[in-house]
Amino acid sequence: MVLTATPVTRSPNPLKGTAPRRRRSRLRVNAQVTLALLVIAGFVLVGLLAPVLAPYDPDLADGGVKYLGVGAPGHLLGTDELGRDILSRLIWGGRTSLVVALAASLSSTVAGSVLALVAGFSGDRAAGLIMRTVDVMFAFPVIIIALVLAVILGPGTPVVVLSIVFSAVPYVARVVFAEVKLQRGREYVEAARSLGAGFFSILFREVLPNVLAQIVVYGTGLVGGMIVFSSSLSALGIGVQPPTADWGRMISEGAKVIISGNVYPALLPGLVVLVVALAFNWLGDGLRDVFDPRRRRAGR
Amino acid sequence: MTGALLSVRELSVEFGRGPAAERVVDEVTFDVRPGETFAIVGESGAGKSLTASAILGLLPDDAVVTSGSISLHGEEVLTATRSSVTRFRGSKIGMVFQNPLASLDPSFRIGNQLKEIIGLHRPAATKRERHEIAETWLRNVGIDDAARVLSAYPHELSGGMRQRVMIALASLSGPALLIADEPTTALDAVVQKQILDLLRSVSEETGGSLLLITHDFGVVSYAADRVAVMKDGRIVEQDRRDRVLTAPADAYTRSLIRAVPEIGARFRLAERGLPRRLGPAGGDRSPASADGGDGTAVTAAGPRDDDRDARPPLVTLRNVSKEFVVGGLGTGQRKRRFRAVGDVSLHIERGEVFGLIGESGSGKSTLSRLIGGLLRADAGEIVFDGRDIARLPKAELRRLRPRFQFVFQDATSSLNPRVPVGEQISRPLLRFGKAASRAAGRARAAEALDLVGLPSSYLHRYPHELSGGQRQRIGIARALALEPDLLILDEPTSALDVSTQANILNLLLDLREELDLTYLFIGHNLAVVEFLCDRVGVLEQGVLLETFRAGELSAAGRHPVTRALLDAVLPMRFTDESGTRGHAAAGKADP
Amino acid sequence: MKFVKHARSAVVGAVALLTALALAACGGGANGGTAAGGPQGSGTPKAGGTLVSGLYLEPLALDPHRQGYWETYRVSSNVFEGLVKEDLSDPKGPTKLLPALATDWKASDGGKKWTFTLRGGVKFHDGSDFTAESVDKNVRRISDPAYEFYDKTSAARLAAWFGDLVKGRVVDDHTYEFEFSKPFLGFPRILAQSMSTLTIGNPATWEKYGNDGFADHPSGTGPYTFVSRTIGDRIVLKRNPNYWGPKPYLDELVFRVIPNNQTRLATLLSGEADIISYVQPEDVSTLESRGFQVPEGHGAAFLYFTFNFKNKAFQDKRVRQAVIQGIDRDRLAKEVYNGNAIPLHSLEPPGNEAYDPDARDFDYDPEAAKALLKEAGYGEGGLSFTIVADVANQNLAEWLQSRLKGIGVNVKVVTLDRPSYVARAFGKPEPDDGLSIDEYGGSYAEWLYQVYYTNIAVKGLVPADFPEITKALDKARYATDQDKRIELWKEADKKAREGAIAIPAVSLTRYYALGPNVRGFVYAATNWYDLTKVWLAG
Amino acid sequence: MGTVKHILWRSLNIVPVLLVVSALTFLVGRLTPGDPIEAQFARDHTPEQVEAIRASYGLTLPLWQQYVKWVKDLFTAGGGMSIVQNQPVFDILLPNFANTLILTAAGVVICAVLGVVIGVVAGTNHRGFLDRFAMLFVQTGSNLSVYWFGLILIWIFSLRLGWLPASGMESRNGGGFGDLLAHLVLPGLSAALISTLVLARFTRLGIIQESQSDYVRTFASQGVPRRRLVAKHIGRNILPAVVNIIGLEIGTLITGVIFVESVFNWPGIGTQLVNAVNGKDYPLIQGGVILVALCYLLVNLLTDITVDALNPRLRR
Repeated sequence: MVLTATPVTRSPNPLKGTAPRRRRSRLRVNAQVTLALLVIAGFVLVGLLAPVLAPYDPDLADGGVKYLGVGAPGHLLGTDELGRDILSRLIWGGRTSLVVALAASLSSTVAGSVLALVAGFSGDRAAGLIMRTVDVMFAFPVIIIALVLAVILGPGTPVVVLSIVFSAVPYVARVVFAEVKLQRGREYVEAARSLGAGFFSILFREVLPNVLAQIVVYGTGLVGGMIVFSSSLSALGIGVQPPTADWGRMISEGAKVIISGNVYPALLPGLVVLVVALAFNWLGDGLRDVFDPRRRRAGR
Repeated sequence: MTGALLSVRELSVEFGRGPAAERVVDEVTFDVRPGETFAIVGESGAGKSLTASAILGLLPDDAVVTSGSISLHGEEVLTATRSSVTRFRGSKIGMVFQNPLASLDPSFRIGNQLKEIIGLHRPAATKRERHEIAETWLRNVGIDDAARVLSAYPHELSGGMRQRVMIALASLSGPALLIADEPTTALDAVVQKQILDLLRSVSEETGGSLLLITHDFGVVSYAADRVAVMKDGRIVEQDRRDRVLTAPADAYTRSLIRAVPEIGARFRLAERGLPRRLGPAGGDRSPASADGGDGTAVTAAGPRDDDRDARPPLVTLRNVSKEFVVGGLGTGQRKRRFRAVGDVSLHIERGEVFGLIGESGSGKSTLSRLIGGLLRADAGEIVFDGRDIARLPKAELRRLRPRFQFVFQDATSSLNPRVPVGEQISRPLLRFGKAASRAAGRARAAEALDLVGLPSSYLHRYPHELSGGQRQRIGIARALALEPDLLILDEPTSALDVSTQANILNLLLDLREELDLTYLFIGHNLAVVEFLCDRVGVLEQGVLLETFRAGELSAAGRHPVTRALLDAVLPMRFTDESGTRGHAAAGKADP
Repeated sequence: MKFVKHARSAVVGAVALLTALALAACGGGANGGTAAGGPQGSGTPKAGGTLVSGLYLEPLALDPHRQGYWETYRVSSNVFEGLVKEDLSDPKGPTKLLPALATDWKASDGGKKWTFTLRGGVKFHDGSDFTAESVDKNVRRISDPAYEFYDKTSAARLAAWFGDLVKGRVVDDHTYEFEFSKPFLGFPRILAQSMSTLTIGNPATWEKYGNDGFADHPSGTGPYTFVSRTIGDRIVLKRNPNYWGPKPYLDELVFRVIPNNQTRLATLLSGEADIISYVQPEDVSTLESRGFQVPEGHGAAFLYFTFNFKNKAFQDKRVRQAVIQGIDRDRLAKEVYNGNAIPLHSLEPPGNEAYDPDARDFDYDPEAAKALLKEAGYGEGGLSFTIVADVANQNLAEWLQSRLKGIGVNVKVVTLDRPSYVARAFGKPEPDDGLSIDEYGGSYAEWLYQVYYTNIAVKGLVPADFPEITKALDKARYATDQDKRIELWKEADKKAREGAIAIPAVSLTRYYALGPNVRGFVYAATNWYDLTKVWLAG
Repeated sequence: MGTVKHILWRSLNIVPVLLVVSALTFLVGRLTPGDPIEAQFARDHTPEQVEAIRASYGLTLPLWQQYVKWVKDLFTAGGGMSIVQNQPVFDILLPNFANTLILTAAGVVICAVLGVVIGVVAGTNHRGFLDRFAMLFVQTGSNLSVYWFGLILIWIFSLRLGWLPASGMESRNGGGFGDLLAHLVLPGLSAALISTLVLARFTRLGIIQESQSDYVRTFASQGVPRRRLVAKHIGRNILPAVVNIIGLEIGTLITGVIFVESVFNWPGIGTQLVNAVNGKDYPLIQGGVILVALCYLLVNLLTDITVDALNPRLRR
């Protein structure tokens, strides 16, 4: 799981000796964010326009043309083990994968954050209780959850989302909890209390804005891992159901033929996921800087 | 200059590069002569710390020396490669930093850290030699049970102790120059004096010079031989201490000096029929309300016996105690309880300014939080306007909150960094129905800002866009907007520069008269407390030692603790021993 | 027909369970002649060495009467033997029956009585003698509730064929007699099967360790003796020095369990294993290109699709026939299995004694299919259902899905892990489930009876609604004339085809892969192999 | 003295969590459709017989009694009888679990070494080329599918190069420790992948933040060379954090090693659990989850204790 860094404030760093270094300008930050956004938007758009863009029906199996390599005539990115056009499947796959990944990331981030916030502000007892619960979730093998969910709900997208959420929530909770504990000590919280703010008002109107940056960074960091994780689930037959094109499933199905020497079917979706994931990571890091108005030099 | 130990010439430091670059040290030039104590005084942002860091090549990674030269013993430092700078470090220049709590490595025993440095400067020394050196140095800095301290971890020592260790650490290599960057700011008044004495004696012992960076003229007058006053990266004035203090040539210096509160100042003003105000009243305060403080103030100034007797006290504490429990259940710590406030009884009259003073950890903040209903007392009663808030149910207490409001010590952290100030002021208003709509809330917020002399345009700003003083004003405005009867001021100025402090104090005095407020003022600087308060209570280890009228501060029969506090105040003009000491030092420095 | 009902429920159980668990057993290739399927490699056999075999799933208990999975039997057949065995040196089939623990057998009383002459001088692995008494204890273990070590589980598993056993009788030390309430001419071949049959275990063992304990100390008369087993990892056997038959070449057999297809393949490729089961069709070329052997041949099993008769649509024969005609099995063999499979039209698979290469049900004809659907009231896109499949058959399911689009049928695919699949396909199907994919078969003609009741009827077909088929089956099952028997089964198969009650699909022609130095392996025309003749070249 | 009591106290905290986990596992098993007895025996047993078998597994008792019985079995009867394998659960699981632990251990070692090295290199070159490169590497790695990664490793190192074995933990002709190590490399790597990167991130961050702390400035101002600052002071100060992360990651490794096991056919508990869930083998599932959970919690406990021990503030 991807844990992301907390912002590093600028201040004397003797490790640098006297060598001065350029400092990261707002401009570059925004450039980064826009770039990331462009990439993501691009994929979303492609997903939306799939019917128009995809050269083939993504599910159309043509046993005549299995395992065509990249650049094969008629199949720009080749074909998979059923002779389906990989490019088309990639294009269509974005639909499911992005939805799944975003839904999962969003819900687990929200759930985890709420848990952490409440835990952080409801006294040692309650906090202990909540964090023990988190422990339980940690201690419980995700795979079991997934398999069981699959049995209960029948395999498919909901299972994927749910099990991902279940696996991610404790991590989010742990990270945010750490952040919240920092905030808890800050005087503005006490000030809010002295101004008669209630429990939830403090939580969501005072503290939340201060940990939001962290949450966003972490949440965006999850996206890539989510898709990857969904691929692992597909490998166990409890992922997104066939024939729906889905990057995760493409990876796991492609993996079934790597040893046989056909690397593309797994490699290509893998790369796509990578790009999307990186885009989200950048977005997160960028957003943190944008979010946090105080990111100016300290010391002096 | 010949004879100069350290000479800095046209030193300029900038943050960033190109057009975005920001000049923070601007062509600073000064000399530090052998054996003298040279002080750079200035307010935050004046660039004094950066100047010091530049000397040791410890600038932040995005700060650049753009021009000028720094030479030690005539040897250029700036052009020196990293290795030679590190050679200067420690051996020729030692540095003591502002925050003793963080300046020692928390993970190693003191002994270990000292010995490491010793080993660095005397590679030849054997284990036990190093041990001895360490021990002797700890004694040099006035630590008697050296053995214990050597085997102690930093967190097991008091701030003062740590600062002593820091000094030992910085000077055991007998550096020619000892730089002390705000060495006493983080310390209690009483300790402050000892540390300054120590710094001087140490530098005298090693025959080195002392470069003192401070914002406090008290410190300057007490310890410095020569002074340079910095403002916005430039040195506006530098000369021998006495000259600068007695006959400041520069207006800014003058204003700074006048801004320093002094014991008895209020009465001297009163005698001269002047309003009880510090420095050039106003400062960054809008003229509109500035003059609000004159004529009326004269009469209003000082304790107001007449109406105090008329009305019953606003707050009455009877045998209030508070105990804290640390650790226990799941926290992984063994359960410990200690007494923060013990059996305190006092009352605060309506319209008076009641001061609480005591060293850090004396329980004054706890007491204020008890009175402010942020903490619940374990025992005793706290009667606010006839109702015992120690027993009041949560809901009722909340309804009562608007009537007693807090102004916290650190305006920076007591304002929510991610919420526009307008929002922060109007939220409580809406919460308590003091404003019907968001619009109404904003209007009220604007008024509040006006009260503290800030334009309503500030409503949309974020805390980090404001200066320290402005933030504290916001803090006050936020509290006032709720129209409280009691304002609990928890060291509202201790984090501020002198001039800003003066402005805030003035503002508080004005507001009290305009709005007939009652203050509970917590402070550790007796001068400030004495200047502002009608009555003063002295706390130590949670016990209220005595309370007395401001006028009776120096009266005979004061509790020793109070005396100690009084003693700790570093006066601007030379009085008795500190003065002679100062002279002696200065004299020695002069050729 | 009380016993039939009992027998059926039992058969249903036994086979459903096995189908459930046996992922795949491949057969097919009617003409997989000796050339292709015969002994691999040549040269003079060399004794010694360890052979590592990569199994694709964890065998069940090593207990002669509790077997499940062919993979189990591929291990246990080296430890246990039956009275009769199939000729595993025959890649063509149908396999001949050979004497094993029995040297001779004959039927009497119209096939109700079977008398076996037992081999002398055979010893169990613990040195005790194999006698009629041992056989009797085996029989009683699975049929006589009075016996102290009567084993419910085993009894239930074997009830499929021993359901109407009246009694077994020790005639003398080396003669044993079975008596059935109905004629059972298929008995000897059933005895030569792997599961739901009476392979002989050492009674001393279960008398010592109990019925549940047996599997931890498996003991029989076979060419190899049990050494150790680590569940999830490996089973180790070593040569039985005093085996009654020809001595096997290999000193030691190691069966490693490697469920992941890619890993199993890699293990063979990297030389860590000498033989693996269940080769993926797309890997054949890879293997051969690197000098590995992928014998061509066929077992006695095949893939077939069964209808969910609880789904109203499929109670209409026209619909079932339409679906059959909508699937091009030749193309299926080519596209999904890279041509390593032969299309089938009959429920009696290759290697089965009643297999008929020329049998045809309905040929591929999308137009006719559309017409039939319209006739049955389903226009273009009018019919839609779900294909339920085991994850292992996902590709196949997806292929069907894309093909059936061709005749205007909308198909949803659901792939499940094995037990969930069984639970749904055999137990409680969803209302719009249409087809489920199974893979099974046997060399015995009775297989048809078995598949009818356990894989088709269990999915909602009411035998009473198909009187001809049901009658024909009973006629064959209880035939009294040995010469007519096969004919009757073929007849029954014909009836079944006409009824369009299931879709025979393909039979795979590649199943095992061998390391370059493995010799003497035969891809026998049944569902397991004989390792006693296998040896490793230098 | 105090610390001992404190440790005991911490250990006690495990109990409730374990109880909840066990209860959860138990319910999860019971509440999922599909009944192992049905699945196994329904078709060759009469309803009465099935009931009898159910009873023999104690599945006819009321839920809470079943739970109690099971908890008892955990201590007395080796976790109860596996329904599919017909053997005591722990007899089946423990050998495999041992293997899982071996693999985990390897993962931890790799994770600790690689993670710290990458982190230090990146952190000490903050905003430098190496830093950016390392971080890109980290981000990339964090988004690889372990399943996929593992197969690629096999493909390259076992098949193309033939350096390392592709599967299992023992060569055909046995072979001692070295053999085991050889078998550990690839699975260890893929198991450790994510954790390594997490650790790298933290180490880097720790170094960056610590190197800006006052005490570092102090020692720098005394001319302590940079290497030494990192090695001694910063190192010692981020040690607790690093240990903590490693501890947490061990947990993640144990609970997450399943895919790796399936790819490398490592005879660990993962495969067993998957089979168990597939076979609805309650006792096996429950036993497995309890083992994993217990182990996870113990690791956490040890981590906490170690971290405290490393933190002078919490001493004496």
